[in-house]
Order: sequence, then C-alpha cells, then structure tokens
Amino acid sequence: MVKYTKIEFLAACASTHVRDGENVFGGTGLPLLAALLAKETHAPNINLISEAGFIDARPGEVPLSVADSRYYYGCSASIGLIETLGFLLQGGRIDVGFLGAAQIDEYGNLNTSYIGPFESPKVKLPGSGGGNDIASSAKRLIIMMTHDKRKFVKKLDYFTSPGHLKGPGSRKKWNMVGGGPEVVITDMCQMDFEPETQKIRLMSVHPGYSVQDIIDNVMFDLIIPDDVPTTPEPTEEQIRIMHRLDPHGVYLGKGD
Amino acid sequence: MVKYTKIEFLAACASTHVRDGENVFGGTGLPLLAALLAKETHAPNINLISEAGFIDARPGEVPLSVADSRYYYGCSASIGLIETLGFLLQGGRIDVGFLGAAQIDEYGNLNTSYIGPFESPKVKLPGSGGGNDIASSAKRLIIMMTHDKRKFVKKLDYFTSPGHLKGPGSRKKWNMVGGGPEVVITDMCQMDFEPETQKIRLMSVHPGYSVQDIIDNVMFDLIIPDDVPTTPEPTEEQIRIMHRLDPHGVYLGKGD
Amino acid sequence: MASIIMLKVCQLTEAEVMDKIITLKEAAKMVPDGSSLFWGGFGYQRAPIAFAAELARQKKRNLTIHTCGSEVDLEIMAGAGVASRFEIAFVAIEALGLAYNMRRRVAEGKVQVEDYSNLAMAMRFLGGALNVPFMPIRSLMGTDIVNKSRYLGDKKLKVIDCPFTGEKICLVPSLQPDFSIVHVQRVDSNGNAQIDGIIGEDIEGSRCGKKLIVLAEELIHEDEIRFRPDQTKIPAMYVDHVVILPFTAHPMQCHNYYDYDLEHLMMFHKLSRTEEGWNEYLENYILGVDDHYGYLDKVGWDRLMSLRAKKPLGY
Amino acid sequence: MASIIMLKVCQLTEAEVMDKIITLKEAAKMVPDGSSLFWGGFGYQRAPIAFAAELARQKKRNLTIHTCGSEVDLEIMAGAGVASRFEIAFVAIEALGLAYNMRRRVAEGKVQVEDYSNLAMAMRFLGGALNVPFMPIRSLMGTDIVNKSRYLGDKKLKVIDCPFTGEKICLVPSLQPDFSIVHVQRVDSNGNAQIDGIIGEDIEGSRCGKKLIVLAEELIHEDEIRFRPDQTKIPAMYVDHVVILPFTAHPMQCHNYYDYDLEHLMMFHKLSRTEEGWNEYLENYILGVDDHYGYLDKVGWDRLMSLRAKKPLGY
Repeated sequence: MVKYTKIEFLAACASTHVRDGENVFGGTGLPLLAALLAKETHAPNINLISEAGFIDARPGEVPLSVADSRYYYGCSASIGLIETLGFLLQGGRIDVGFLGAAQIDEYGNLNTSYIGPFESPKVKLPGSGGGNDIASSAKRLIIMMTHDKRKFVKKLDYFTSPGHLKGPGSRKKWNMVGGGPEVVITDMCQMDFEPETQKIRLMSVHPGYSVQDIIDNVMFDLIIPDDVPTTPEPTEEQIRIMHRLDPHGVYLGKGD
Repeated sequence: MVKYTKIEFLAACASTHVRDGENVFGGTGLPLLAALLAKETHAPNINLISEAGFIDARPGEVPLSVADSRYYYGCSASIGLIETLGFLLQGGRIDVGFLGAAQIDEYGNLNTSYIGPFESPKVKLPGSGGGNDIASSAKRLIIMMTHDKRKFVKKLDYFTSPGHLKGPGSRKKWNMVGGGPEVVITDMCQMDFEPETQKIRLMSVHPGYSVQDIIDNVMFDLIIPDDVPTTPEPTEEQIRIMHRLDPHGVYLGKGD
Repeated sequence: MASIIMLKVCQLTEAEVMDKIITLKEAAKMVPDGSSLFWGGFGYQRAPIAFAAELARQKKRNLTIHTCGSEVDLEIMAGAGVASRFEIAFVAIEALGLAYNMRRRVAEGKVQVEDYSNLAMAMRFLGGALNVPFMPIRSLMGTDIVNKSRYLGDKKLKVIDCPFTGEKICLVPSLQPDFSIVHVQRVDSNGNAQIDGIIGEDIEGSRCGKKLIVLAEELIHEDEIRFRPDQTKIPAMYVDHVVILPFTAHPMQCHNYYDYDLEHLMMFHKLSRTEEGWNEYLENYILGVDDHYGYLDKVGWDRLMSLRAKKPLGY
Repeated sequence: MASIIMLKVCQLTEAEVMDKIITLKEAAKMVPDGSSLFWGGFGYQRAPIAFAAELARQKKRNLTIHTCGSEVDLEIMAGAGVASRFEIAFVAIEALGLAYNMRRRVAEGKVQVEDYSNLAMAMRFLGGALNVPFMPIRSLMGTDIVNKSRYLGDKKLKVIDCPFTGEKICLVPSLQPDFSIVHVQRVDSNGNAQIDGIIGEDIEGSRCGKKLIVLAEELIHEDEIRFRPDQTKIPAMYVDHVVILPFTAHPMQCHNYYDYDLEHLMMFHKLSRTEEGWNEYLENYILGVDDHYGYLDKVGWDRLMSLRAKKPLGY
C-alpha cells in the first residue's frame, strides 16, 4: 500500500486533470507541483506558463514565486505580464489555470481577498493577484483547496474571482473569455459542476472518507449523484517525483 | 560667397530650428538631414528618435527609411512603434517633430493623403504615416516643403495632420498633447504663426526672393509683418557636412 | 535532474511540431481569397516581399491588408490585383517617391484605402492582441481621418467623452485578421522567433491574427532559443506555420542579414511609374519565375552576396 | 566618420547627465510625504527592498503604492507606517503565507487597499505610459472588485457597453504616479537600463510615472549599452535619477545576480506575525542601521556572497 499525506494526495489528484499538450498557468505552490508532476508523468508536452512572464518553462525544482528565477532556465521565452495575462490569457490561449481560495461558494466563485465584512475586515488575504484574470479567461479552471468546512460557504465574504457567478448565462452576460471552473479538488474529495445548474457536485471521495463526511464539511447544499466512486490513490512514482521537485519540502513538508 | 542649392538652403535653414538637448523625431529625407546637421553643429546633444523604434540614434550616413539599419549602430535603444509613437510621443516627451506635406493651409494644417476629391482622388499620396501622431503630440512642429503655389492652399483636399486647426482654442478642444506647428520652411522663405490668430505669417525671405515673390506663391492671405529680414545663408561647413551625411546624393542630388 | 526532464520533453516536443515548417507555396495556398492579413515589417525593414510575390503567383484576390506602413510589398499586392482593401497609415517608397501602383489602382477604383495613422494602426493591433474591442488614442481627432471613411463607415473609429475625465478621446477598433504574416531573422522548428534590430509593430501584429505564419531567414535549433529565452520575440505558442527562406525581404533589408538593394529598388520604382513598366517587372521577376529561388536566381547570387550585412553595423 | 560623431557626442552627453547618479538617501529624500509611487519588481524578483527600507528610515508618511503584487517591500512600507494606501492586486509572502503586517494594518484601519487584479494594474500602468485616460479589460466584471471600493469610488473602474460591439467591457483608469521606482540589473550613467529575466510590469511601470528613479545592481559604460541597443529595456530619456547599489532586493532575488535568502525571508515572515516581532526586525535591520550597507553588513557578506547566482541558471 502506498503511503501518502493529504497534501501529496491533493497534488497528485490535481495533476491528473492536466491533459497533455495544454497551455497551463502553473502559478506557485501545490498547483505548480501538480502541473510539474503532470509534465513528468502523463503530460510531457504541456506548455507551462508563469504570469510573471515565463513561457514553456521547465523548472528542475519547484519555484517559490511566480517570478522565481527557477522558472527561467530552459524556458523558451521570458517576457512580462502584458504578454502572459493580456496576449495569452485574455487572448483565449490558456487551456487550464489553477487557483486556490480561502472561500468558495456553490457556483465555484472564489474569495482570496478578505475574511470578515469588507468595511472592517478581520483578515486581509493576498487578494486577486492574477486570480480574477485566470478565472475570467482560462478555458478551464482547476480549484485546489485544503478541506475545511468554513471555506465552503453559502455566501462569500468577498467575491474575488468568478466561478459560474449566479449560474447558467452569467459568464456569457459579461462576455467572459474562459469557461469557468471544471473541478474542485480537496484533500477529502473531488467536486465538479452539474451542467444544468452549474452548481457544485460531489464527484469522488478520497479513500478513508465517506459521502457523509463531505456533506458534513460544506456549508451549502452539495449535489450528490447516485454513484460516488472513490478517488484513485497516488502512485509511488508520483510521490517520489513530487519530492524530487520539492527537495526542501517547502510545499510537501519535511519528509512523509 | 557660399554656393548652395535650394535643397541645401532648405535643409540648413531647418537645422537651425533644432535646439541642443531636444528629443527630436527625425524621420527620413530632408528633415533627417536637417536634424543630423544640427547634431553635428550647434546641437550635439539632441536625442534623435525614429518612429520605427530607434532611440538616441547616431547614424553615420543618412538612412533612407525610418526603419533603416543605418539608424541602429550606436543608438542606445532599439524597440518599436508603441514605444516611440505611444510612450514617447503621445506621452508628451518629444520636443520637436518634422513634417513635410503636399498641401498646407493658413493654419498650418497638412495634407499628405490625396490630391483631388476624396471620393475620386487624382493622386494617392503616402498618407499620414506617423504624421498625424507627430502633429498631434510633438511639443513643436517644424514643417518643411519645397515652395510651390499649389501647395499653399485655402482649403486642403484632405486634412491629414493637425496644425492649428481652426485657430485659437482648436487644439485645446481635442486635448492635443503637443503645441502645433511653429515654423514652415521652404526653399523661398520661412513662415511662423501669428500668436493671436494662429495664422501663417511671413518670417524671413531667402536671399534672391522678395516679399512679393512669396505673396505671389501662396493661395491664401499671408500675414506680412512690417519688418521681414533676409534668412541667413548656410555656411560652407554646413554644406560640407550635409554632403558627408548624404554621400550618394539621394536627397541633395549628385553634388554641385 | 533538470537535464533529464529537458531531454525527454525536447524530443517529444520537436516530434510533435516539426510539421510547422512548410514551403512558401504551401503557406500562400492557405490564404483564401477574401482573407484579411496583418502584414509585418516596417519601412525598409523585414518586409515579407517573397510572400507578396507568391500571393501574386497564386493569383490570390480581394485580400484586405492591415499594416502601419509598407512599401514594395504593398505595391506588388496592389499592382498584381491581389489586395483590394488596405487599412494602413502609409504607402510610398521612402526616399524615392510615391507608390505608383497604389496611386493608379486607387485612381482606377480597384483599390480602397482606409486611412489611419501609424499609432492608430499599432494600437489596433495591440487591441487585437489583447482581445479587447478597442483602444484609446489621442491623435486623429479634428482631422479628415475621423471625418471620412472608405468602407468601414462608423466602425472606422469613434470619438467619445472619456467616462473618467470628460475629455475627448478617440477609440480605434481592434483588429484580429485571419492571418498574421511576419518576417523574422531566426526561428526554431517549434516556431520560437528572434528578431534583431527594431520591432516596428510586429510584437502586437504577430499576436493579433487568428493564424500566424512566420517567415524566417534562418532555422536555428531549439537549444539556442532556450539558452537565450529573453531574445524570443514571438513564442512558439502563437505560431501556426514557419517558412524558412533566405532574402525574403529583397530588395528591402533584413537587419544583421542583408542591406537593401538600392539599384533594384530604383529600377522597381522607375518601372512602376507606368502600367507597362509595372507589367514588365511583374512578368520578369514575379510571374515569370517558379518560386522565390527563381526570383533570387534572376536577381543574381553575386549581387545578393554583396548585400550581406557587415558586423557590427547590421547592414 | 561615424566614430568621430560618436566620440564628440559621448563626451558631452556623459558630462551633462553624470549627475543622474545619486545616493539612496538622496533618492528617498526626493519623495515627499503623500506622494504616489509605481513600485517595480514582481513577486520574488527585483523587489526594490532597499528603497522601502530607506523610506522607513526617513520616516516618510502617507505614500500611495501602485503595483501588481509585491511582498517584503510592501510589508516594510505597511509595517513602518510609510504607506497608507495601496492600489494592488496581491500581497503575501508567496510559498510562506500571508502578509502579516498588511493584515494587521488593514485590521487597524491604518492602511487602505484598493483591490484590482494583476492584469488590471498592468493595464493601468500601460494606459499611463501611453498617456491615455483608461484601458479596456475583460476581467473583473461580475465580482466585488467592480462592486466595492475603498476610496476611489466611481473612479475605481467603469463597466460600459462597447461602442463598437455592444458587449460589456471594463475600463480601468490609467495611472501616472508622482514617481516610478524600478530595480534593474544594469544601468549606464545616462540611465539606459538593462533587465535580465522576466520584466513583470516594469516596462509599462517605468514609463508611467512623472519621475523615474532606477535602482541598479551595477553601473556599466555607455559603450556596452550602445553595442547592444536591443537589450535596453528602459531608455535614458525616461530616467531622472539612478542609484547604484548591490543586493537592493535582498532577501528577494535579482536574476543573474543573486538568489533569494530563504532563511532571512522565513525569519522576516515569522517575526512579522506579531507587532513585537515586527518591531524587533524593524529596529534590527532597518531603523538600527545607517544605510543599505549597514543592512548588508548586518546580514553578513559571507551569506550574501553565498547567494550569488550561478551561470547559466541565473539564481
């Protein structure tokens, strides 16, 4: 049996959603680890782009920043933000983007800005960064979150980045370039979006969790399909590669 | 006595209107020759810019095109049109631009587009190029033309680039970045603009021409001040330098 | 570790995209009659002359050409009846004089020119590259460029009151033509392109078209691109097709590769003064040869070699 | 002939502009309380940390900072009370966690953040550089970034119907701050600057400010600039003042010069969790030293030297 941590499961699971040949906005952290893992396994031809300006990057170890020089060596172009977020992303050329969030609602809308009321926020979070741009314009969006009930809310404290907004027709109203979120991956389960309502739906539960565990850990009415499979476990190779990419355990922690 | 051609006079005269240290849009042809002459004589520190993307250029011989590689060697930056016409010119950083024209009216408005009616033009001229941008946004505009009565018209066949439009207040109405034309230099005379009316005014006549010659060679009512001096002649050094810059006589003709 | 990753990916990537490299004939064949094209190069620099000539040989018709300012290439396309609409700021043979073919075709009513300024066209390409519908500029206002239009009518541009400041501002509509045609110095087989010297409007122009065809003087290995990624002016992901050909811009110039051929250029300009002269040139140098190499043979390799650029001048 | 011209001009130009080079202290002194600043660098790369620290030492107050996303530098300016308004898209210490100083100052009401996205801020700088009042973008719409504002109110942005297509489009107001602060690898005495690696938003940012102060790791001779003019990312004519200092970005990185100092960065982040910890850092590393060299001495040159970048990696 393969031994893995929650974080390793989350990253390995997310990596399976990247398809070979895609143009991928990797960012940093777990999403980047997932993208790099995909590139080293089933999707060697993905074109990894950092919004700071790196195109077709092949970092040997995981960068800590979207602007990290570790993105540079071996990349095929090194430019700037107008290129990546403007020409490429807004131009409709990015297949898949990754985002995390502090809060998500049942349409996949995201908050990365504030906890508490806007007028007197309890916690200032990082903000949109390129998140709103990626959520608006990437063809598909993969959302990665550690699972915490308080994050799956009925109403966001602040609406930073668009998921499916208020459901069918919403993205079209604003002429959004991209298709919106496709999947939400946590350390407990995978969720997708029901096509008719564009509301979040349980897709699979990770080994060791039940459907009820998930229901208990979201604050909105989660759509539960009749058949909820168990998410496949990561392979030993995936875990080995992840640790090679993050040798200092910045994202994965110190060893397993 | 210095021997010179009309073209040499025109270029030498225009060069005197460039002030040391200025940021100058040189273009090609006689204006560029005038700017280069200024740089080699009284204005060594001008920053010569070509709209194609060359900044602080120091061509050893006169380029034939704004994009000519002769602009490259020794320049301090080589970029593109958005940089030169957008960031620099529209950004209000260009002190002086040069333009020629096929027709000019009494407010210094220019036609470089069509001769004849717009609906069925007799002659298609080059068009604006960067001319409209330069006329709109350079702080000062120097206009150079060979003198021909048919060019100094009451009404332009086509209004390509703004001079003082309809007179006082016109440029302000459109929030133009630049100040408009300062001087018109021909092979017969120099003209400036009367401050109150912003209409064209005789400034000096070149040796060999009378005030009446000029009046006879414009098709609008030229303002004639009480005192019209004679334009100083070019020096031998100026003529020598011009021919060094245009060794093949592309602009100056095949020697004198 | 890094090298292992790179090796693996290199091989796969090259295999996948090797077919981006096509011939000039194949590239021109992809352009249907009636298409719209962004046309790269600026003035004498990196003009895709060979592509214009091939379009003429293939008897393409009713193209719309979008560029800031071009010269011999526009003359070929206007003269040979390839293009009937031009949205441009400038056409002439700088230093030599008017564009006679264009002048005749306009007078005949066979060509329509929709007039903009250089900045306006560059901003239309920038807007297209950014995938937004318009861009604001401060020039054009108060002139006939605003007041008169050939065929775009009220879609040519709009002068509005700025919603922030209340001041007048001009909006020019963004362009996303069917094709972008761009001539560069070097490209790898994936399509990563390097440009030397000035860029003109080719950064924006290469990104605004629905398909991008890159014409390059020289093929380089991917390693050269990845060793100097900050020299990549057009990343491969924009590039659909690559054509490798020497002297693509002749009789114009290509920085660091060759100077303009002033003698040929003056001959071209002189002949184009009359329809007869132009037809002579067209027959001799364009229709009468099989392909670009036929043209270069006709020009003569001794002359071509004498045009090669000298370091460090670049011409 | 060309060389004669160049020699003459070189001497004059250098003499004229040599006084662009000033000290960090002099540069910071030029920034009055209440000024607005474009702040260069992106993420871990080329962050003008030394300038932020000097602003803190000089007790500057009520600055408004405009940038896409920055990290330690913004934490210093928020923590030390230098800046009270931020128009930004992002603040955190990537990979490590939240920006605690910013979090506390926002909770205390001492700092107001007007929220945009990275593209929105980059376009605001582009619009400022182009000297037009706004730029159109396709993101932000439908979210609270449109609906909520701290202090700009209806000047924060506008959603309009496109006058060409009728579709909804978002206009963000252009920025022309009092100063642009940009950190680069190399500069000549005229101010011509080269940047290695990614640019982030520094092309647009360096052109949008009313005054531009360039901080460079290294001074190079004008000949090096003129030999490679296509490497010039910021031409001298934009540059008002130049500051030459090593390790300006420490503990962040500067491509081809030095890597980030992860140990120092983690120490900074850990201390900033509490006001006490932050005050300890502020006293020790910023207020308790005379200048940037004092800071570097405190960090230790053995450590600094160990951070130097290895070729060809650049870090």
